[in-house]
Amino acid sequence: MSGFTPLSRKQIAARIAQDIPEGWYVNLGIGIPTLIADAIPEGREVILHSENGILGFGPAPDPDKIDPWLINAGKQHVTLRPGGSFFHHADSFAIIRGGHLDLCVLGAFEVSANGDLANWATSAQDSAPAVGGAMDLAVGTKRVWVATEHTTRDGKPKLVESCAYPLTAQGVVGRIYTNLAVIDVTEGRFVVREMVPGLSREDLQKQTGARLMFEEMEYA
Amino acid sequence: MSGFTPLSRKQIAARIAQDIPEGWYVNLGIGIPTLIADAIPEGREVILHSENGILGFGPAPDPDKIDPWLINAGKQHVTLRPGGSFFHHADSFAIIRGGHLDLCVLGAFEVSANGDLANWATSAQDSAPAVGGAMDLAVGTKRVWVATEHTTRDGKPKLVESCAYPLTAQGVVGRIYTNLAVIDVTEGRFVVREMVPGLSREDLQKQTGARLMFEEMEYA
Amino acid sequence: MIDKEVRNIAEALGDVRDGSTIMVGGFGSVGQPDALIEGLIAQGARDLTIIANNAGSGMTGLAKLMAAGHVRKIICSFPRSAGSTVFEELFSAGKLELEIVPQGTLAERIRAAGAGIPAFYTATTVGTRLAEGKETREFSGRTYVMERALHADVALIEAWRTDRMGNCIYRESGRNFNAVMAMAGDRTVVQSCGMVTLGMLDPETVVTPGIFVDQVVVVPTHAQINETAGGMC
Amino acid sequence: MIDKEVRNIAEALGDVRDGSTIMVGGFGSVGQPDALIEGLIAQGARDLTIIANNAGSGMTGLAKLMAAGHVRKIICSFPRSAGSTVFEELFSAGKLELEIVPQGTLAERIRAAGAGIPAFYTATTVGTRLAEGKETREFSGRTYVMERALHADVALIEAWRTDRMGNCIYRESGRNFNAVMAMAGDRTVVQSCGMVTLGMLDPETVVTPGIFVDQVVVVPTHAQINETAGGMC
Repeated sequence: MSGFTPLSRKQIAARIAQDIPEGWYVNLGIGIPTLIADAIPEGREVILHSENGILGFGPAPDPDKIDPWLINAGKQHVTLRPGGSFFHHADSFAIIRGGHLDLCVLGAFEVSANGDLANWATSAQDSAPAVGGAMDLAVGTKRVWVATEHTTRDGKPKLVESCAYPLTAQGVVGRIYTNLAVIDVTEGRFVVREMVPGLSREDLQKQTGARLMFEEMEYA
Repeated sequence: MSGFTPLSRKQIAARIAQDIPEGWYVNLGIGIPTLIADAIPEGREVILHSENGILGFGPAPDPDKIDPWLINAGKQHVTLRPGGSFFHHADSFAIIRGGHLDLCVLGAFEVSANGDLANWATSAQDSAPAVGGAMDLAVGTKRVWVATEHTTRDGKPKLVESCAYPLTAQGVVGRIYTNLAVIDVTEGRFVVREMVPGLSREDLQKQTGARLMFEEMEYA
Repeated sequence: MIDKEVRNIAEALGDVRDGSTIMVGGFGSVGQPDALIEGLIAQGARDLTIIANNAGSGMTGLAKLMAAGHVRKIICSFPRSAGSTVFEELFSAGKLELEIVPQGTLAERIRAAGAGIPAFYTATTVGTRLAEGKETREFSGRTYVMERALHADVALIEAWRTDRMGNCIYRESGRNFNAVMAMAGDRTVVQSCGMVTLGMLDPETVVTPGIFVDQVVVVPTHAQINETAGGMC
Repeated sequence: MIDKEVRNIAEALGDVRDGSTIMVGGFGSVGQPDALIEGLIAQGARDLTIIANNAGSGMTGLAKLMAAGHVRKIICSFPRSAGSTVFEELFSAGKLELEIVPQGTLAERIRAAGAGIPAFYTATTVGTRLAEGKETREFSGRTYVMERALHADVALIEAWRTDRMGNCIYRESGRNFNAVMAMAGDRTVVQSCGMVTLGMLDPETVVTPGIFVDQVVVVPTHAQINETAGGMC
């Protein structure tokens, strides 16, 4: 393994931002997905949804312009863009669960080759994990993309044959953006679309817990 | 049958208005119930609900001040009182079906001694009757009162042992105000609370299709 | 730049297919998207299922659509009313299917579709002929009827003001079924009384966020509106 | 004259009974009715079931209520978060029951209670351990879980402005669970940042009509609010 540079978290976010077209309504989870907001190209109108009742929120305010009533689901102070709106929690999740969001981008502990997502409970023994809106987003949104490091800190694969962590939802993930590759989940298989320059297919496979398909790569 | 004067429709409405305390949220059906709005004593705040998304509507506007967007469920032009509000149909029926209205007053073809209400379909053969919000109101409101003539135009009883017309709801009517009497529906019986002066118990019974109880009359 | 405004109704409704399910907002004449209904007649799709509160009256709007033979079935709470002669003739001639739904159940079934709920239980209709053939179930000792979500291929909506992102506000009792149906259409087309600059709608007062709206056609109303009640359209 | 304002919190919460189910609005600290929670602690009712989005953090609010031993069970979507030490200690000591509910299911179960719906179906949790023991059912080939309505004896709500009839508006993301819980309490008590004269709230913008509200206590906020964002409370 040499000759390649994994993407930083910010670079993963920027890579994802490239693929979000103008006009999409998008919910961004905590972690890398949050960074996507600032990476959307200037002038491209993408409308961000927050579980706590906002459509069209914008970046953090200047410190002297913080409005305590205006936070996103990550409890960060945000602003509202022109064309934004507020609504209550049942309406907010009607938007999510009714299939109205074009996309949510979520973090993951594990994703399986059939698109199962595990991103809420850190172990089967954990009896008080915080689910928040993760299951609603995973099940309700038109497209679920995952943004994650390719492996855990101790090098274990996060892309696996079958999830060991408790599931968030079954068969929902459509695409995975890691620090090493862009991988589609198609018909129960991981199909590699893109890799960081200099990384070999063998190296990527070694860091992945399920068989990778390379036939349909867009960039060699 | 002599020596008494049946109440007019307006008088029935006025009699009912007397019994609606300040602060109640009330939905008034079409017919006699509609007349109640104008009979509520000046200064007593009763808040009227309309199925099409209004709380706090007021009387008809002057003809030169009609606002075409402001109608009640009876399609009449109305006004809005201070403290009123607008909402959509699902929220409007959440108010009805969630048990938030203190009272609805409805017309009836028939009411049975166990409180069944028939007020929507004019016959079992009618295959296209208009139900509107009648079933929702009858089932969802805290109290259902009926305002009606005591008999049909051809003198048939409307208060009966068991409804022949298709039901609107089962066991929901709490009180009936007719042109002859005020009658509670209590434990499967019609209990007369009040009669127009000069009407005998026998005469009232003759015009009623189920046994009347008189033991608990408030006024002889 | 997001811009959901289309120049004319033909553009908005051009691809409505035969056999579609169409929701039509409004209650009585208030909030009814008349111009879109006219556009649907002109567009010519047939075999339609219409979901609306009533079945039309007079010879315009829904009545005209039905008279022109475009409607196979109507799902509504208030089929027969003053002036519903077109409906009555077609229905009694067996040329129109009818599903009568209590108004609250109708609104809730539409909302359910918009909110991702395939079915729910309600006490409305229990023990009546409208519950015949429907599944019932007890919860906490009370009987309820199961009702299914009502989706539409296209929802036709009237709004008072919109912006280019499709955010809508309504006017007084014009909100009615419009704000609920906007959630339940695979495609939602808005007949707007007026377009405003983005940012002019107070974000606290937007009733239908643009996420529910696909296309907006501006059709200024000609109704007389009292100026003290909010100005002319 | 209708006047739902009460002079102090003790009057509003005086009759909360042991064993009650209490909803507490807010998301994070935004829209959380802090003064009412303090009032509930002072009032002393025990054996409470709390329905809220989270299980408190730090040593104030819900955490303080739990630390004082007043809570038997908590129903929430986000129990463990930064600073939720009180919850964690009580829970791991077996002194607190927990029901984890996905945030959307939580909001919808609360709305269902307010709308007279005893149960509904949702795709959320299907195939996960949160669906264990729950009834599932297929509609149109997809599996859904049945969820029951969540009622409360008392709902504690924060609003931005209210009038004497109990009409409420919220501020920005402060609307969150407040507007939904207001519908689901047998009694709804509002902590209002400010009372306005009847008629001052635009009827088009009222979010919680007064019909859902029983009592209002005015508690001006001391939060710093940027004047350009709407003025001081």
